[in-house]
Amino acid sequence: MNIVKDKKSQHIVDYIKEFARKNSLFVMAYGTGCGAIEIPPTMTSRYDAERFGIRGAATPRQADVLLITGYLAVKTLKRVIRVYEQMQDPKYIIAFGSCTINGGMYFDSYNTINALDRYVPVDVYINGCMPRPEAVIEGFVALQEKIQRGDADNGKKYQENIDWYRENQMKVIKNWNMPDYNW
Amino acid sequence: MVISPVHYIAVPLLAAFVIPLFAKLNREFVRIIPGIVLLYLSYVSIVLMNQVSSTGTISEVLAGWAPPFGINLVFSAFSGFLASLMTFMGLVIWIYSYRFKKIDDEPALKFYVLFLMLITGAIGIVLTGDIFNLFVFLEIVGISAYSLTSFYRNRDGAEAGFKYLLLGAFASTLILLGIILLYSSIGTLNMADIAQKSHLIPTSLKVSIFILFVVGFGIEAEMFPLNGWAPDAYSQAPGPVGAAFSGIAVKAGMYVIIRLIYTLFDIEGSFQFLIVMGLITTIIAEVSAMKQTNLKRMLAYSSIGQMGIVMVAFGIGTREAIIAGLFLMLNHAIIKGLLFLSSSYLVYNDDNKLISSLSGLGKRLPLVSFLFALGAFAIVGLPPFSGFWSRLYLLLAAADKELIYLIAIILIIAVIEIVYYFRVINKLYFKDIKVKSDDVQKPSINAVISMSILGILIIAIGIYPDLVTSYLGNAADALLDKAGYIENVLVDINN
Amino acid sequence: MSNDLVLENEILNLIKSAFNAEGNVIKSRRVEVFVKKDQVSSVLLFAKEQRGYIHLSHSTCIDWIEEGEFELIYSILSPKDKIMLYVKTRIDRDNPVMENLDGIWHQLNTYEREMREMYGIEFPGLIGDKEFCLEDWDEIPPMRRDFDTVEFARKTFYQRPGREDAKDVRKTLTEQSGEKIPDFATKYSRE
Amino acid sequence: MEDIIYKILGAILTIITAFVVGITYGGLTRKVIARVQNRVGPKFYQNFFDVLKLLSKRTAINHGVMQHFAPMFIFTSAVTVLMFIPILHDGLFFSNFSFHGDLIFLLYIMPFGPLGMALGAGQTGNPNSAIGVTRGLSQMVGFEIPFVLSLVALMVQFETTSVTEIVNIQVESGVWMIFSNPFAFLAALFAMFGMFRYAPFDIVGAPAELASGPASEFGGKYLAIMMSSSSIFTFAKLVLYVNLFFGGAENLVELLIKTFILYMVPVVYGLVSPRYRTEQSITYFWKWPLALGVIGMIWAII
Amino acid sequence: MNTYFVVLLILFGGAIISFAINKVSYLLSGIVAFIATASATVFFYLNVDTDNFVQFSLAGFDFQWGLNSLSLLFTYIVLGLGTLATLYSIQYMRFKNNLGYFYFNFLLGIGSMMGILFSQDFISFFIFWEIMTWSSYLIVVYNGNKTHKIGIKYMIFSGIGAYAMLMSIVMIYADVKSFLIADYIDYISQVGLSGHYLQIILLIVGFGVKSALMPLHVWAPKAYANSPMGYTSLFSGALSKMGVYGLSIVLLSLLTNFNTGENVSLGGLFEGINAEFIRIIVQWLGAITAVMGTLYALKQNDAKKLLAYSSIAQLGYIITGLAIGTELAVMGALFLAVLHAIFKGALFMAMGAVERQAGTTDMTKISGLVRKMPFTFIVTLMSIIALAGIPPLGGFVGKWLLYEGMITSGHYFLVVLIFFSSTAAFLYCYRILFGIFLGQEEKETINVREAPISMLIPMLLLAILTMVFGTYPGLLFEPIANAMSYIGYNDVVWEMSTISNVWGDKVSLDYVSLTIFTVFIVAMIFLTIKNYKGTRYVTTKDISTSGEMPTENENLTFQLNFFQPFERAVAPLYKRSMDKIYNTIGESLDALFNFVRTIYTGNGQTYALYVIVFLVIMLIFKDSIFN
Repeated sequence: MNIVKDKKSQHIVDYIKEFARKNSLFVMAYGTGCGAIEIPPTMTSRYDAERFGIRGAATPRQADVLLITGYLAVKTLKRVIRVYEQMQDPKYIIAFGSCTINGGMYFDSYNTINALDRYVPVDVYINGCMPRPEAVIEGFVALQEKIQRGDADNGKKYQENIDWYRENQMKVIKNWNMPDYNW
Repeated sequence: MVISPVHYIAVPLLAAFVIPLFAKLNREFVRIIPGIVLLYLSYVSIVLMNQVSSTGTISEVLAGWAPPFGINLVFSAFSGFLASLMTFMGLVIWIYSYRFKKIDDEPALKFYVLFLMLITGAIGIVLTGDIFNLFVFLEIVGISAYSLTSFYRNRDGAEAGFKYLLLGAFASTLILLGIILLYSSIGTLNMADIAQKSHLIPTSLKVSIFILFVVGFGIEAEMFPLNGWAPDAYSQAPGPVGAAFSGIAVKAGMYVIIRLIYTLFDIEGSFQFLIVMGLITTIIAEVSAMKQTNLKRMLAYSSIGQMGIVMVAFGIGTREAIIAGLFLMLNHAIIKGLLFLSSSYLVYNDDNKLISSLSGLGKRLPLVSFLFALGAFAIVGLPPFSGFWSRLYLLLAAADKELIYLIAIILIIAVIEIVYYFRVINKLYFKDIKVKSDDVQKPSINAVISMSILGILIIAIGIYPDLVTSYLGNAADALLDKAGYIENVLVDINN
Repeated sequence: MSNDLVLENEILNLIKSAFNAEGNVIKSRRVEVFVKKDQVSSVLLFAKEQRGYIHLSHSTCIDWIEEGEFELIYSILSPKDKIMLYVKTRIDRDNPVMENLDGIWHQLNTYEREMREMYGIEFPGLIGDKEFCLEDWDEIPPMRRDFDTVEFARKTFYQRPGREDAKDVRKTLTEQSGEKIPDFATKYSRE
Repeated sequence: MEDIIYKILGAILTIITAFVVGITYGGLTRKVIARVQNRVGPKFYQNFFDVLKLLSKRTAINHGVMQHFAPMFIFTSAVTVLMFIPILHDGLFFSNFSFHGDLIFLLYIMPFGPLGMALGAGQTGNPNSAIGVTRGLSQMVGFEIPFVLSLVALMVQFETTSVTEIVNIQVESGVWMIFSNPFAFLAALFAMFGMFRYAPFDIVGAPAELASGPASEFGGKYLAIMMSSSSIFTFAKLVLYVNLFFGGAENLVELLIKTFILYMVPVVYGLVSPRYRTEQSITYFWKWPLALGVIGMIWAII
Repeated sequence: MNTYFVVLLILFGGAIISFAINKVSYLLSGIVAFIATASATVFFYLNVDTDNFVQFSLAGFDFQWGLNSLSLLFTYIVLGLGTLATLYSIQYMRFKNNLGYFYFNFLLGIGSMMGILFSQDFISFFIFWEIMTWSSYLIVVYNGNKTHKIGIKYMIFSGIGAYAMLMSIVMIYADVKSFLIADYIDYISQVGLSGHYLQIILLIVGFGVKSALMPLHVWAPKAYANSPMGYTSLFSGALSKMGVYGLSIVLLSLLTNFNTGENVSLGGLFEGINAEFIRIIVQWLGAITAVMGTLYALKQNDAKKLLAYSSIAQLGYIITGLAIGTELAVMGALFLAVLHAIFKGALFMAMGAVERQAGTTDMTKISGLVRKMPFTFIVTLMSIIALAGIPPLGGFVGKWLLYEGMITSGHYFLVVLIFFSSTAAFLYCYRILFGIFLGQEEKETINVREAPISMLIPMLLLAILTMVFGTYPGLLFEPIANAMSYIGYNDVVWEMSTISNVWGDKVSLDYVSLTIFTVFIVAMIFLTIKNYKGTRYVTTKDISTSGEMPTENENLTFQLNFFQPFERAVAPLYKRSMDKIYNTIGESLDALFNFVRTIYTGNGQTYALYVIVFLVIMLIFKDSIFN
């Protein structure tokens, strides 16, 4: 967060684009685990995330941010990957709670992945079990700053490093019957 | 040899009795002689019809006694037309029945004798000018018809024949009674003479005599409550016989009723009576036809219905209506003839003659089915087939007299006809085939020829009705010309 | 047995006498009966139809690996008597087949599917997808005690550096205190 | 020649105005909703960011050619409606082609966009889209009845079907339609609730029920164009209403005031309403609005 | 030789030749049919002459054949659509049986329609009418088996209609002593309508059956849906227009122009009927037909049946327009009549292509054909837009004229009814596009290919025509204005691409088309350039389904109960259907008939008793019978 890019080096069009992106985050909340319960207070009148241009999106096609709220079982990971791949570039992931970082209390479970960023690129981790709405909003603000800096481009990164991600994903998901997307 | 109307009666009657003799020489003569006779009669018809259209009614005295005492034959444009029609139908039916499998060999002799007698009787009825003679001819028709009905000698045939006989006997009795009453009141049996003198009879007696005659001949003419014999007879008789009944015998009965009303008696209300009876007949018959499962019975009821419409036409009584009535009779003869002839191949091997057994026969018997369908199209009155014109004439005649209800009823009946005829057509063509190809009887070549003649005639008249309308006009004039008839018979011969 | 347990004893004795089963009153409003595998349906039906135990509270399975048996528990509740009745039965661990009872309570279907997936118990005629919670599972059923969860997790899932101490809690405990791992099997066994 | 240039310039100016106003209204609506819910809410220009962001999306998902065409259909429809409505009474720039079309034409060009959209939605193959479309079409049949009744009343009353003429007559006589025939106006107002699809008539998008309905599979630039088109469309409809019932507008300020007040009616009504089921929403229009429409028409005929 | 005879000779001769040639080659039969219609068309339009009347006499009646400007308008429909439909049928019918039979009846149908249009007298009109009826019946039952009930129904209703017409014709003859239509019009204009209402009502019934007017429409949906599609396009497009042709003569020549306005009563059952009343009845029947046709159309799952009901609805508009009878409404109705022939012809052809390629048109079974059959889709899309009446395609012009005609003449509630129907039409319009072409691509239709070129050409031609007439309706206004001069509207003003009403309001279609196409193209260019790089083309299985992956076997298509909420909303309107009423009538008639036939007991004694009873009754009542 300390690294501030020289804004003058950015092209003005890019600057406007990123400013718009930053101020308009459509969130696809992937409500797994316990974290989903933290979203309603974040969005409603007490914390009102809409102040920051954050609003819910109904489908991955319209979404910018994939909000993963908690642990992921192998089964749900598969869906997350699919949803993520259905989103349109540029796209961001905010991972939510300890479980997404290192497995949290489910570190030795037979069916829960431990580190989300091995499977999909995560832009912002929000620590905590569970993080409060304030933390969530802080996470969003962090993401906005990252966007404004121009280094929130994990969609592209995912695309470039798809082999590595695929390898990891397929290690967990044994029966790989995901449809192929022509990238 | 001078051709005269006598040939109509003499030749077939003679032939009928000669056939058994020739049969001893060669069995084939049994089949050939009627053909020769009918061909000859057709020739006679053509000659006489030409003669009639040029010179007018031909009246012929038999046995030298002049009318009103002797027996005479009247070949007017009207009676001549019917006689020619009967001859023609006879010829067609002969062609058809030649080597018809079901009446072949042993019974063939019987069949042709009876058939010739039927024709003789029917033509006699039409041509004769003497009412007792007419009764005699009616008996000839009756006897041959009873026998032909029970031709197959099975149980149902015998029953049908018996019904026919029973009602026929009623008819004979009533007619004879009528003749006796008539003779006792005015002392003449010659029809022209009766026509001349009928005003001398007291009205009440005249009406009673008329009623006796109407009921008697109404049985032959399939008038409503008197036609119980018809469905059975049509369905049990051999195929050609059905055609002969509807084309020949029934026409004779109808002829007499027309004669009675138009020429013989001058009774008020008889025309209306004919209309009402015709309507009742036709409505009940068509409704019954709709509910039949037996093809032949359906055709029989349809035949009754057609005769009802003919009655209606003659009941209207204008020239146009008579033309329509005659046209209807002509159409009924050829179309119903075609339907009967073709249907007997359609239900050849089915003793119950069920409509449901026709499923898909259109594939197995394409030509016969096609001709049947043609007949059905024509009889429900679809243009461009002949049935349309006759119905149109009738409707125009009715409209002329502002009988709107009549038009409506006739057209409603036409819709009913559509329902039951098209049901059969659907069965024939648009259902899955049920019948095996071995089970059907392919028509013989002569049957095809005879049916095709009728079929071509239907189309030809349909496309160009002027083929027949001039004859019909003459016939209608002749029928309406009562004075001319009397004059022809009584005055011309006397001179 | 105090007088407070009249209803408990009544149902216990009824089942005992009717089905020739063992059982005891655990405490107030808790009764357990041990029945044979083929008697389970009769006992459940009896309790449901005759004694008003109309509510299926829960059903689960315990892996008695030492005895080579699975114990299936059907917890049913009578709202009238306010007694929870545990109907317990044991089936062979090597041939884990149990009668499908979801005809009695439809909600048993869910529990049976879970047991099928987690313990590998077969319920002939059970309707429902083979996959219940897991997808593409090709190991031994994960809830069986011979399945080494920690090992599996370590093998399969990437462990983020910094959690190297992640170990089996029991092993950690033993290492620190020197105690023996408590033998729960023996402790809570019926015998 | 000058005419054509003026026309083209005017058309472009109209579109830009409509776009800006429509988008701003969208933002203001969000703000109002937020304030009613005791929130701070987004900035009133938030929707500009949304459109800009959606436009700057790098990828676009395409299920087939109809999906590609759908936003164009809706854009075309919106712009065409706009072109054939006189935005300002007697305006040099803002009357566009309004002399070349009339109310019936507008009635028929209006479904052009939604139907094109529906085709695109159908192409995507998403069942939610199809369900949303069927709901939308059904609802359209519902609210068109009172709407048409009220329009017919209008046409009868003024003996013209041209919007320009209607405005002129109102301006000349000084009596707005809303006063001369309040019943017809009320019927049209009810129809407007359905037209703008705020609660309780938000059965098409139906958040949390149908994903986002027909737009489920649309994202990025497609969604951007759809959003801006529907903003233009909203503005066009509002202007139409103002023209028909409020005597048009002499200048932009008057127009904005009138349209905004009108626009807030369905928005505020929606704030206090839950969502109808489809058939309820259809039959809703066939009760009081229909009756009002009939009364309005009889009023007009008399 | 005369033009009319030659045209009919070519068509009927072609019918017989193609029937005979079927034995040689199945393709040849169709080619002969096409050549016959095409050559008849070419010959006809080379020699067309509206003032040429042929008179001849047959069976004692005077016949007159000729061409008036109204029938000339309808010849465009018949011959144009006929030629295209035969061309289409060559490939469409290729793998079917009994092609000789099919083409025989096909050409007979075209020929008889031309005959109807040539007929200037009622009797040849009726003859050709009946030929048309039974030839179309024979095609309705062409598919065999299940169609026979449909065929019977069709034939019964056609029979009722035709015989009502015949009844009227003979009554006219009794009055006028001439079958000439012109004579009758003269006669009516001289003596007025009083006493002739029954004739006119019967004529309306007769034509109403063919044009599927409300209580007489029940034959239409199934008959349309079950004929081979090549013919249905003609059936719905041209054959039903014969009813419209007749109605336009009756309603406009007879009822409108000579409407005396006085309240002349027919007396008796028809007390209080006058011309205005009949027209109002027909207007409302037309409007109700439109509404009910639409409501039933959107319930259908079979595209063909849907289109059949839609045809009924469209004919409802046309009839309403004719019955209203103001210049604009009539113009709109005739415009719609031509347009309906074009777009419904194209639609039925497109459905035929789908049926041929995919095996069925049941929308619950197929979907997502747009990638497989793009041209068919384009045709369907354009025709549907025309059908829905959305600018800039042709249907809009017709609807606009119709509405303006109605509003300016004060039929306000009719406008609302018609508008309701036309808005509800969007529902089924979308249904048919979605049901067949859009939505999920299904496994069953994976091997479907585009239809052969000879089927596409007629469809595309028709689709292009809708577009041309949408921008330049003046091309069609010219013959329509001529036609309207025949039915009493002189000096109809029209412009090439502007439509205007009597209040002076107008729509400039060139501006409309210009705006729409400009904006569309600009938007398309913008979006295409913007999206050129980043677009990902995905299959229809790749949709956002909450992350779940639909497998090959999963059916995500939404097809059944498509408009269920709407159906629920309008449920009271579905409660009573004419079908049910007719069934009740049929059943009670059946019972009655069963009762009547028991008169024939089959017992000899009973029959003898009948004779005696009859004799006795006659003798007793002889005085009252023969007074």
